[in-house]
Amino acid sequence: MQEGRPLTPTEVNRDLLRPILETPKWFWPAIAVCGVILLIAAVTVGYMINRGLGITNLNRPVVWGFFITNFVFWIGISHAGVMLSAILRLAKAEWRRPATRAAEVLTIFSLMTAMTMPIIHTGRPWRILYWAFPYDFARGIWPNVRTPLIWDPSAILTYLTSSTLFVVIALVPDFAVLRDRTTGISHQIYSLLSLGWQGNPRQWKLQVIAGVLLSALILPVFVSVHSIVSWDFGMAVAVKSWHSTIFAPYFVVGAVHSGVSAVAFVLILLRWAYGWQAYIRHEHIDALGRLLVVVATGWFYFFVMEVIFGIYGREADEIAVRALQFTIWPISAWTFIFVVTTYFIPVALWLSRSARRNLWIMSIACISVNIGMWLERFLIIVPGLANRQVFTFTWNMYSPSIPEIIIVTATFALVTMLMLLFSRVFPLIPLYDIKEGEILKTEIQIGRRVVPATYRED
Amino acid sequence: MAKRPLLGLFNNANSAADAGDALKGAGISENDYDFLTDAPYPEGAFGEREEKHRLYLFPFIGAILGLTSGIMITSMTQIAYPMVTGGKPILSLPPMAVICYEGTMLGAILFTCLGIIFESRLPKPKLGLYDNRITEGFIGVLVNTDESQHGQVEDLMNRSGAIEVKGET
Amino acid sequence: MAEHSTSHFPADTWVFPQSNQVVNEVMERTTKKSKVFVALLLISLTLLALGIIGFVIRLTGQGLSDYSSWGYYMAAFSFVFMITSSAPLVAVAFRFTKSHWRRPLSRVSELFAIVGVFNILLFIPMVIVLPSIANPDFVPGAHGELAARRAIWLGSSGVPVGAPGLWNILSLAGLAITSLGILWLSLMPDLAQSKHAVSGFRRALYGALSGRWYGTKRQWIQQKTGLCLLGGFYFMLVVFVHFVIVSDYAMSLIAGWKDSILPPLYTIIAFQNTLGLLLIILFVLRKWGGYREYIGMSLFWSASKIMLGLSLLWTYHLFAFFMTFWYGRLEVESSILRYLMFESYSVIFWTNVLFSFFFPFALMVWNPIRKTAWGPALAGLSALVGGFLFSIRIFVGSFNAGDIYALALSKVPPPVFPDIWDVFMVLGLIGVPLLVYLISIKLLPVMSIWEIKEGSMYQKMDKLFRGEYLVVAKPE
Amino acid sequence: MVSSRVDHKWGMVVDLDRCTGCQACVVACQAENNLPINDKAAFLQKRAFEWIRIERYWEGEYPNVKARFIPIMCQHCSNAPCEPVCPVYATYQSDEGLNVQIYNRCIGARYCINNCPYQVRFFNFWHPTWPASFENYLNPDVTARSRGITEKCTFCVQRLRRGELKVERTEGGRLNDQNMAERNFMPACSQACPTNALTFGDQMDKSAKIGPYFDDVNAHDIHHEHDRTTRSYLLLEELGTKPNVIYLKKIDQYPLGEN
Repeated sequence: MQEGRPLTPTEVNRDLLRPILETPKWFWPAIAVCGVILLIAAVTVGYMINRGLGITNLNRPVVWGFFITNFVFWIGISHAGVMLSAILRLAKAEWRRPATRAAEVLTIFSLMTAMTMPIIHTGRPWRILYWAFPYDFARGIWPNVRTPLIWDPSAILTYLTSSTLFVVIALVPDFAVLRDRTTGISHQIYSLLSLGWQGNPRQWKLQVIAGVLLSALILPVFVSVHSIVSWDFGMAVAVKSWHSTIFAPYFVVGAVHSGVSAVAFVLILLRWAYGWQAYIRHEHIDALGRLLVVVATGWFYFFVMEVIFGIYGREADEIAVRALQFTIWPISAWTFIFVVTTYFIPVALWLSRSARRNLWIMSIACISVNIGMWLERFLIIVPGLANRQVFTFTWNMYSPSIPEIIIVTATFALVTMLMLLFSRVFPLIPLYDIKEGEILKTEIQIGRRVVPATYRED
Repeated sequence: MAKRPLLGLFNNANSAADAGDALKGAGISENDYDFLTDAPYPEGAFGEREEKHRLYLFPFIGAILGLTSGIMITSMTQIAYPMVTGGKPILSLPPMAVICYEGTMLGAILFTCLGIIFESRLPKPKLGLYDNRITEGFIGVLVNTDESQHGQVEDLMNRSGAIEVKGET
Repeated sequence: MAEHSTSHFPADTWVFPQSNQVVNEVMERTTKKSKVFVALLLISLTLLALGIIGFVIRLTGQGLSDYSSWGYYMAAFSFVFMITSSAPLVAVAFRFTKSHWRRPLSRVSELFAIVGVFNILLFIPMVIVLPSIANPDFVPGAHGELAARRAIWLGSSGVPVGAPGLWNILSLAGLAITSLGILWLSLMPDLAQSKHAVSGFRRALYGALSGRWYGTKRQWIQQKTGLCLLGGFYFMLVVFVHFVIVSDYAMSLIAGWKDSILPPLYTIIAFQNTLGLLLIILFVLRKWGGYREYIGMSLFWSASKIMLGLSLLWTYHLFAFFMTFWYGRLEVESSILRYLMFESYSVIFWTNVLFSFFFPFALMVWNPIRKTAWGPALAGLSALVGGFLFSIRIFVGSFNAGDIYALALSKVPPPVFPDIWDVFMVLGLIGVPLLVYLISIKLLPVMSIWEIKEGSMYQKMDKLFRGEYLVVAKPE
Repeated sequence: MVSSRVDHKWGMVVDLDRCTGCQACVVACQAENNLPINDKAAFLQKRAFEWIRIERYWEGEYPNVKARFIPIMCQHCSNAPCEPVCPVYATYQSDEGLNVQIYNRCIGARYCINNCPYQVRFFNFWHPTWPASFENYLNPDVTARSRGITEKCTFCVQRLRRGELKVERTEGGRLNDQNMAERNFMPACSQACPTNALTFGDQMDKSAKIGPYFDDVNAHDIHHEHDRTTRSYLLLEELGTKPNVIYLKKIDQYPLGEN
């Protein structure tokens, strides 16, 4: 008894290409809404660049605030893509099929969004050219490779390039499908993109190998990216609560946690928006939920380690930071919300099968995880800075200003808009992957029970 | 005599595979016919020959190139303007290691992608004989033989259940 | 083209034993006397004897009051403990993921539960040896002295009751009990159906253990849920105990060492070593134990990928630790780096990295080698050596790091080399689990009969068009 | 950097026994280095500029209390945590032992501010402004920093440079305690200090007053602190930042509780 009815290739083409071949009527309004938000944000950024960072509420000692928090958050989301497509590909999990591309595309766009954050956060954004790129030949001064702020661009650009290529390579066969379904100018564009794909055994074999090989190659990059982001904090000796050896794996697991939840939510949205009930089925969301229980628990382990060894040292200044995080109002309230929304609420829900198969509950759980993870980054960055160590004259708290809130909100609109535009021109679910799944599907009869099975090439 | 292509369309994989066997029986070399599908059928599903490739070389070459460029850019930028920061050595290896690592991976991945394109013989400037129905689940058997054999090939395919056989128009 | 699929896979990649043969075959192999086995038994006994000699002499010599002379004992114990404690997890983990290739492996790993019981005995000396957390000769206002050394035991007023010794023993006992529970649950069906195939005390034993197992649907469901729950609980317990042991017996014995990544690092190398050991055992069983048609090549193939992953993961955690300390350059950090990595224990450290990362990686990165049986086993061996060196570096280092109640490591202590009695004790500590394990695989079936049968129910080779492929079913 | 020059390694000794917390150094620093006026708004925004600040601590319980003062300026660490984290080399260790900030390189990523344990780096959130009447009081030797960059104490490097040009180039001597004192080549804070609590000098100059203290600190590191013959100590010494500013402990004739 396979879940979901068998699908003919014609159906697959018709359903999955629908958003491309005919535009849904809610599409342009949605784009317009995002556009307006982005416009407001753009104006705010312009004003900020013109007047200076004074219009934020950053102060001394809290010189890193909402922007950096948001940067870490989006980098975190970007870890969904590889986590799903690569690991599940390597694990040959059948249920990956509809999820992979959406995840990878989310990776790309959230990475792009994340990169804007540190740029507008700098005091002189127009000067960042010689930050990330070795260009300043005139004075012979190149970027300082000793700083995490240079490791960041190198890792993020590597990750962005590789995941983009990952998606593009996997898109070629789907371009061929579009080439055969379109006419006129778009036909020419798609046939150009499809590179004259025929679909002979050799091409398919390499396509399949490419999936596995690239996954294996991107995995180490994906781990390195968030580790390096965590080292932006871990390398700082002056901020006691940041200088912790566990930060790298702690951040990576957290990123996977928030990222996979985000993907699950995006899948639910797609299913609802494009009517892909036959493709994104309950079993997929269910499997994601089960995976998330493991990821969340791993994350919780690292979180506990980080806190325990924070107080392990029994150093007054570090204890002070922990006290601020856990006992002093209002930060303590935020910490409570963060722990509950990141771990206890979602995991409690994910433990029950019926909850995992209820899309509403799943959406709530996934959103709650991401609220929590956003707070986590904020609660790592700001209290560490606010509660300056020994010099009591420089203690101070921080709360965001209106411009900061506007800009942070706009990043969500940006990602949404990019995803929508992508879905308008490229299929968000890999057609050939679904078709392959249909070909390999089979069943094993055991007594009266028919168990779903699949053919495996290995 | 010039070889010209002939495309047979089948609506199920078995008959396509039959056609393949028939062609092999008729003594047409395996390099002269090909199965066009809309999805990766498991290898050998049509009893076709196993495709050889050297894709695994590419990542290694790329990795080596990436590593060298990483080492060069990190060491040279530090030597070019030796400024002491935080009492760290001018050539601080651990930070260099991070960037060299990224360089290595980037090189490996770039070359892999090139390798995939190259090994799957893409891009093809001209698509050649093709049929849109292939991306709708039909299976095309593309034969490339002397025109003299076309008649024979055509009825071989028809006998193994081709719903249409067409040549270049 | 049936030979197609076999063309690029060796014939014994997947093996599906005959369900009706399994019981007899396994029992026949379990009861049969083999020279290899006797030889191993003798070796383990000699090792045990040496160990006892070494232990007695150390006990009468330095005694238990001076903890620093027990460094090598602790190192060897930690090595044995980290492997045997995480061994049952392998079975648990792959039952969770419903991987079919795990089936021959699960019992081999679960049997380590019996070894786990003896860990408690071996651990008792360490509990006595460990210096108290509170500084015995503490004078208020003394320069750079702490009232109590840093430890995870933070009571509201001083140190909680019984910490750490009592709690460590309790957690080890918890581990042993839980893993025995897992073993028993998974043994029940096998013993019930194989008690008629054996005679003598084995039959009595099987009868007693299998209890009232008839294999009703209800019993199967209960057994599966039980395994699931115990497994989950055991997993959390293992991670916690690793954290306790490594922070009590390593981190808090080096003044000023605050390193939150050490527990994960320890747990990961433990998993890597366990998998390595299991692969070696499976290799032996396959080659000399007569289980060739039970242990397919696909097992080694899949396991070696995980081996590769774990090796990379360990190196990554190690680098994260090193990077933070190197960049931070606090006084204490740089001295700890110099002590454990680059000066005192530099040779051991580099060898450790060589064996824990480079060799396994260099082997496992090649797909052709992953598809062999010897490759993964070799990688496993190298991982074991690496893990042993890791234990020596961390625990011997911590047991000889000078004043443990100081604020920070003021100077880098010299390395400590083992004397002959240390060597004896180490050998003995390796002999004990070996002996216990050998006995237990003679007593109990080393293959999980019911899982093997289940496996051949859900997998088969089948034709699709012209090719023949593996068909895998994943029941909910 | 100027070549063919006498080698220097600047340093300062702060005698807490002499400091009265009068804040003269703070004012002098503000005037010398073109710091924007710390008006009410600046303090309310928590964005005041104090290249040198006097930290005041209360010891004991009211009414039986004593005020303690510590002047804190950039410690010009030899292993400065702020330096390696700058992506554009905008701050580095000069060969005179100064921790220098290159204003026109700085992009304002503010990592250095986070990573300074002494909190002596300041970010220009706004473009600095002065009342019209102040325009002519600005020091022509010191650039006014634009918005969006980080700034900090320079040990009044402009005065040191002038001193080098005068004494070492034109008169061919060596810049030392004496001619610094006579011709005001020392930092403004130590010049302004009425009790001479801030002594500035050259560690490479054997005759310098600060010499013995630095020798003492160099001879006995943090683990042998109690072997030190002088009252010297370093701020947050356990961080291993190797500051070039030495503090001298206060000698309390009448400790609390005894009277």
